Amino acid sequence: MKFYKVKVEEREVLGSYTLLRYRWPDRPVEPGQFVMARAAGYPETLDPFLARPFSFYDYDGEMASLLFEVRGRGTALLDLTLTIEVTAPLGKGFHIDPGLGRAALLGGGIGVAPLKILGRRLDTAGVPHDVFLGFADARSAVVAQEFQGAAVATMDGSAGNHGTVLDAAGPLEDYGAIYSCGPNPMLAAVKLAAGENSLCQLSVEERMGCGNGSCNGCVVPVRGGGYIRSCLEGPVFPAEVLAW
Amino acid sequence: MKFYKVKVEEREVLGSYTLLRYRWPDRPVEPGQFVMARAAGYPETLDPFLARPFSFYDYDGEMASLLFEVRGRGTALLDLTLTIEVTAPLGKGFHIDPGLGRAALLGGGIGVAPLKILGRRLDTAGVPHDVFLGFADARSAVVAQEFQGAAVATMDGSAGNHGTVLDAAGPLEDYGAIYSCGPNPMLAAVKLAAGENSLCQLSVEERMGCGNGSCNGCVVPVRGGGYIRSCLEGPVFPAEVLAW
Amino acid sequence: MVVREQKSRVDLAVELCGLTLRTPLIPASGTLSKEALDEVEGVYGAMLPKTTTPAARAGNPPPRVAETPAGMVNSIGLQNPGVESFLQDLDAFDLGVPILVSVAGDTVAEFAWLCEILAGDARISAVELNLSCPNVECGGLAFCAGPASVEEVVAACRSAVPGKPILAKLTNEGVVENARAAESAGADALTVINTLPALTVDARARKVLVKGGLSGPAIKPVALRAVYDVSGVVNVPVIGSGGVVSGTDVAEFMLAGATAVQVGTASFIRDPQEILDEFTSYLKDNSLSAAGLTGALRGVRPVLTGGEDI
Amino acid sequence: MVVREQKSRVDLAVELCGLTLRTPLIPASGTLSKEALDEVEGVYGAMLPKTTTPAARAGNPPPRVAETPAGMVNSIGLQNPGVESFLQDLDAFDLGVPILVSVAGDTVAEFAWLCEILAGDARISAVELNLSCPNVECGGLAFCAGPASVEEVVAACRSAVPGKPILAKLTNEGVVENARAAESAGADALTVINTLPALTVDARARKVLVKGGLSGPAIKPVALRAVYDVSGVVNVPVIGSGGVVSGTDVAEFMLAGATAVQVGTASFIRDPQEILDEFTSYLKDNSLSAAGLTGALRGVRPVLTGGEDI
Ligand SMILES: Cc1cc2nc3c(=O)[nH]c(=O)nc-3n(C[C@H](O)[C@H](O)[C@H](O)COP(=O)(O)OP(=O)(O)OC[C@H]3O[C@@H](n4cnc5c(N)ncnc54)[C@H](O)[C@@H]3O)c2cc1C
Ligand SMILES: Cc1cc2nc3c(=O)[nH]c(=O)nc-3n(C[C@H](O)[C@H](O)[C@H](O)COP(=O)(O)OP(=O)(O)OC[C@H]3O[C@@H](n4cnc5c(N)ncnc54)[C@H](O)[C@@H]3O)c2cc1C
Ligand SMILES: Cc1cc2nc3c(=O)[nH]c(=O)nc-3n(C[C@H](O)[C@H](O)[C@H](O)COP(=O)(O)O)c2cc1C
Ligand SMILES: Cc1cc2nc3c(=O)[nH]c(=O)nc-3n(C[C@H](O)[C@H](O)[C@H](O)COP(=O)(O)O)c2cc1C
Ligand code: FES
Ligand code: FES
Repeated sequence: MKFYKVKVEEREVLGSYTLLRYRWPDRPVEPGQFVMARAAGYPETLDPFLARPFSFYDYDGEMASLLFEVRGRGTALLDLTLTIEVTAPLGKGFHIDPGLGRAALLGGGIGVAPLKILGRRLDTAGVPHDVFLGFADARSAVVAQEFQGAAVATMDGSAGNHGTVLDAAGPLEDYGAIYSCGPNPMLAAVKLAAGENSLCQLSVEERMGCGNGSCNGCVVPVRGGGYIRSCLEGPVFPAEVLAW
Repeated sequence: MKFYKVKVEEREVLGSYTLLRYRWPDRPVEPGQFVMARAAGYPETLDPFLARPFSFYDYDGEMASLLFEVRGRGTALLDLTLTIEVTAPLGKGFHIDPGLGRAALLGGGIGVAPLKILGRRLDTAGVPHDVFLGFADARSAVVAQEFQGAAVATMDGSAGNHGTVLDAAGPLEDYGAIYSCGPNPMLAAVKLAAGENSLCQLSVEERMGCGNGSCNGCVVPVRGGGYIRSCLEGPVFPAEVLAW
Repeated sequence: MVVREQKSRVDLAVELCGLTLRTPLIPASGTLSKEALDEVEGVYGAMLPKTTTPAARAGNPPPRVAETPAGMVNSIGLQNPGVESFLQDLDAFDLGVPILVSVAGDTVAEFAWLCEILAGDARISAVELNLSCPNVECGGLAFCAGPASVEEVVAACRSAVPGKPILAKLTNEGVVENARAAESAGADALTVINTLPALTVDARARKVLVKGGLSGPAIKPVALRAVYDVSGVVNVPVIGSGGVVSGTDVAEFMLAGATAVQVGTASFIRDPQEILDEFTSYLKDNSLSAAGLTGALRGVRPVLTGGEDI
Repeated sequence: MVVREQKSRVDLAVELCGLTLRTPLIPASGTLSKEALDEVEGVYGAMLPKTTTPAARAGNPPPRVAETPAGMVNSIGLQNPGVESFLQDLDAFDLGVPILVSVAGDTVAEFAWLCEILAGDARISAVELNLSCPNVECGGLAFCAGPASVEEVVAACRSAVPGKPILAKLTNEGVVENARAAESAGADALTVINTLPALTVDARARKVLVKGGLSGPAIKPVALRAVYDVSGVVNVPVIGSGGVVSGTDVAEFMLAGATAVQVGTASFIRDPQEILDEFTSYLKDNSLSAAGLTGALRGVRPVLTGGEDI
């Protein structure tokens, strides 16, 4: 896998999350696509060993941005460094079809990340949409300020509605398209709530080895049996494909 | 092994070597003693894995300094960082005995490091001494400027005499004490040149695992057979102890 | 560009079982998909896709990968579409270098059957037998665990595919005995080693994370030792695998006795072209050719009084 | 101070073969010298000095240690002053916790002889048999390599030192079979594992650097797997060894089935007190006691469909 060393041009703390911007010229990015990223790679260090997957939060043709939450060692280091290593955009993103009518975007926790660039692209395509965001608490909900007009819920009730993102959203059947990203159990709940009538697309979260389809590490179970790679055939899948 | 995180207060480039100073209060340092040091340790990183041994270059009761040459990964990282991890002073240093008369100090390459603090302590003890330094070339010989009055030789003749440190020194038989640090083959040559009449002390260089006597990794062969640990019983040995 | 041109004067080619490899690098089976091939043009001296089995295999449920200090543990479970579908897709791996095909069966008969199928396929230059299947059970016992079963499988495959070289890929456990057995049964080369059986634990959740095979730089010293020991007792070429992450690592494996070297996990964390470039620089700096390296350290520093501490 | 006091409310004690260890940590044999003992007061639940042999051993010529990714390779060659001189110095290891003594012989008779000598020494709470001697040759064959020789040695030692628990320390190769053999021959506990056979190469000088045993975090996943597999098939306690470098690692080993955990190489790169502190915090954060951890992940995530990829 080819990594590019890029400078962190900007870093912004948004509650529990960090927003980080770097220059990424001339390569188109689909909403829902991701990069493998890390603070520094070989030969500087082998620790941490693997790069980590992050969705594009935004991209304006020049500056790309990632929104991330510090969980373990890889993200902790990412939070400190001035240069990072990233791959070219990877995976299949969200499919935008203006013919489907109004869209609902549902994000859970750090899963809100790809909804920013998705919302922008929907705007460009003239697709009306509502945004629903669920968080653990007020601190992680700070990022909601970046999503104008979004309905917010928190599990502890410290900001927005008390409850899950689905509580904030209400019934979903009337939306022509549903886009969601968040922890896998939340995605399963969204799939259920979406019913059969809309195009429901889910961006899944699995551990990755390579990010380019080589290791078969990042699979999700599919309807009809077996597994497919979320880094190459996903991370965004039509809900009906997934055996959840 | 206990490591102390210290700030690098000063860094100075001396030809091919780097001089680095950190605060080290209240613990006596013998000339010839060393520390295990590294750029950062666990939990920041496991790469490089082991700390590296470095002689004390100087210590004034408050600031300790190390002089080092970048060779591999560990020293390359040491050359970049703002904080380092060091142990307390380790090993047995040079024995100073004013009764022995005039002393010769012979340093080869980065092996000049412990001769600075040694020279200072000899001055304090009122022991007259001559300093002879050998280097590969003029660039590594830059550090000689820190040793006033030292005779210098370089292998390529680009600074000082052309030849080895022994060429610069001439006959050693008349010195009451001989102190030397450098590559092991040089130490063997010094031992030979020193003859039997003086107290000849050599600071040896062996790969180390622990630095505190625990691993038995750093041994040197001793006269009469077997091996002893250079980190605990050394790194300075009376020449006659070594089976070289 | 100028740099690359200078580098190309270094002789990177090696001979392996009558095949000429443009470079001694081979992708380790299971670590390079057809979708990622455009990233590696010019790097490898041969192609080696993921192990194929008689029928399609779904593989293990996720999580399948976990990071470890200087390595990773995987438990893919040999997910693959089966040999038929594999052969339909094989042209994708034609990058103008020899194609080696890795096979695994649950029984000796399956191994031999796979070899028969491949025997007539002119696109395939050699077959690698994945004899390291600790996850394949056979009559209640681990298959291919000892020299007897290694010998049996290799012999059966040897007659099933008489026209092509056979590479036997061995695990670390019992590697020297198994290498001898594979050689005597007719293996033309040995790939040494596969991943080490390993476990990762999620202490916070208090459960097993991934039980699988350890790969990456963490295992390099173990793989180097296996290559060194094996190449000292067999006469067939040895292909090194395990932990290569730099051009210096490639050199170390060849010095230890390898004729060619596989790059696996490293290709997830860096561009394999850089590994080749580093190796080329190493040869250049030391005025060496790739083929001249193999086994060059044998006998140097003969102070090996018996090995590891205990 | 306040923090340390709160931590002490966590129950760190474990039972091992009738001995009460104040903490589950034990220094791995060969990694803590008597000169370094003042650094570790209060950390360990038992003491375990370097392996002793019947006569003094000079050990291997340097270089004896080399760094590897997340680990190190050593080839000390069991340098030690011999059992007589060892026993004269043993009081240095009296830190108020049980003293375990590691022994190794070149023959079954030597092992038994060492055990007889130790049998009457009241300072010694248990004996660890270093059965992992890949450097010790015995009639041309590696000694202690298979279950038969493990059984023989353990049985001989069992009768030579009837009054003290015997711990059998095993290598990774064949660990499950050897564990069964050691248990059936009367071992009271098993230490799993020793270093992995490994090699380091100096590519610049084109020579072998150190041929020896790999230790450190690199081998942790391998050691965890061995502890998990062994503790699943034996009834005696298992002591984990291999790659522990943090309190979380200690927890992982205990979750995988270890009753106590040895700290070796890690003590070269950090203060073992920190490991104990982290482990204490882990227990506190999860409202657990040390003894309650052992084997707690067995059966959790039962999706282990057969293990590693190949
Ligand atoms: C397609 C995709 C897009 C993602 N986008 C974002 C994003 O935009 N922002 C964000 O903060 N996070 C995102 N994640 C999750 C992110 O990858 C993990 O939080 C991160 O890998 C954790 O690394 P760590 O070093 O902090 O944790 P550690 O626990 O140190 O990681 C150890 C290993 O486990 C893997 N891992 C651990 N937790 C996860 C997880 N939840 N998902 C996947 N791998 C994991 C790591 O990648 C690494 O290989 C995304 C994940 C996927 C699959
Ligand atoms: C007692 C003592 C005092 C020393 N004092 C100094 C000093 O004041 N200044 C200085 O520049 N150097 C000194 N050295 C040598 C210094 O320790 C090595 O240059 C350094 O360890 C190389 O590390 P690296 O990361 O650059 O090389 P790498 O090759 O990356 O090191 C890999 C491993 O090998 C060991 N190693 C490699 N070369 C040597 C060597 N020549 N000696 C010992 N270990 C080695 C390293 O410690 C490490 O464990 C001293 C050595 C000893 C034993
Ligand atoms: C994700 C993954 C999948 C693998 N799949 C296979 C496989 O299908 N067949 C095989 O023979 N080896 C397989 N291996 C083992 C590699 O081919 C290689 O032997 C091993 O990873 C050690 O080399 P490395 O450290 O360079 O990765 C796999 C390894 C990894 C990491
Ligand atoms: C320098 C060194 C010396 C060792 N000496 C011995 C020994 O004498 N006896 C023994 O049983 N194990 C010995 N070992 C193995 C350790 O006890 C331990 O089992 C192994 O290093 C794995 O644990 P670790 O990764 O925590 O170091 C030694 C290990 C090292 C690194
Ligand atoms: S992460 Fe390797 S195949 Fe998807
Ligand atoms: S470095 Fe470990 S004993 Fe000297």
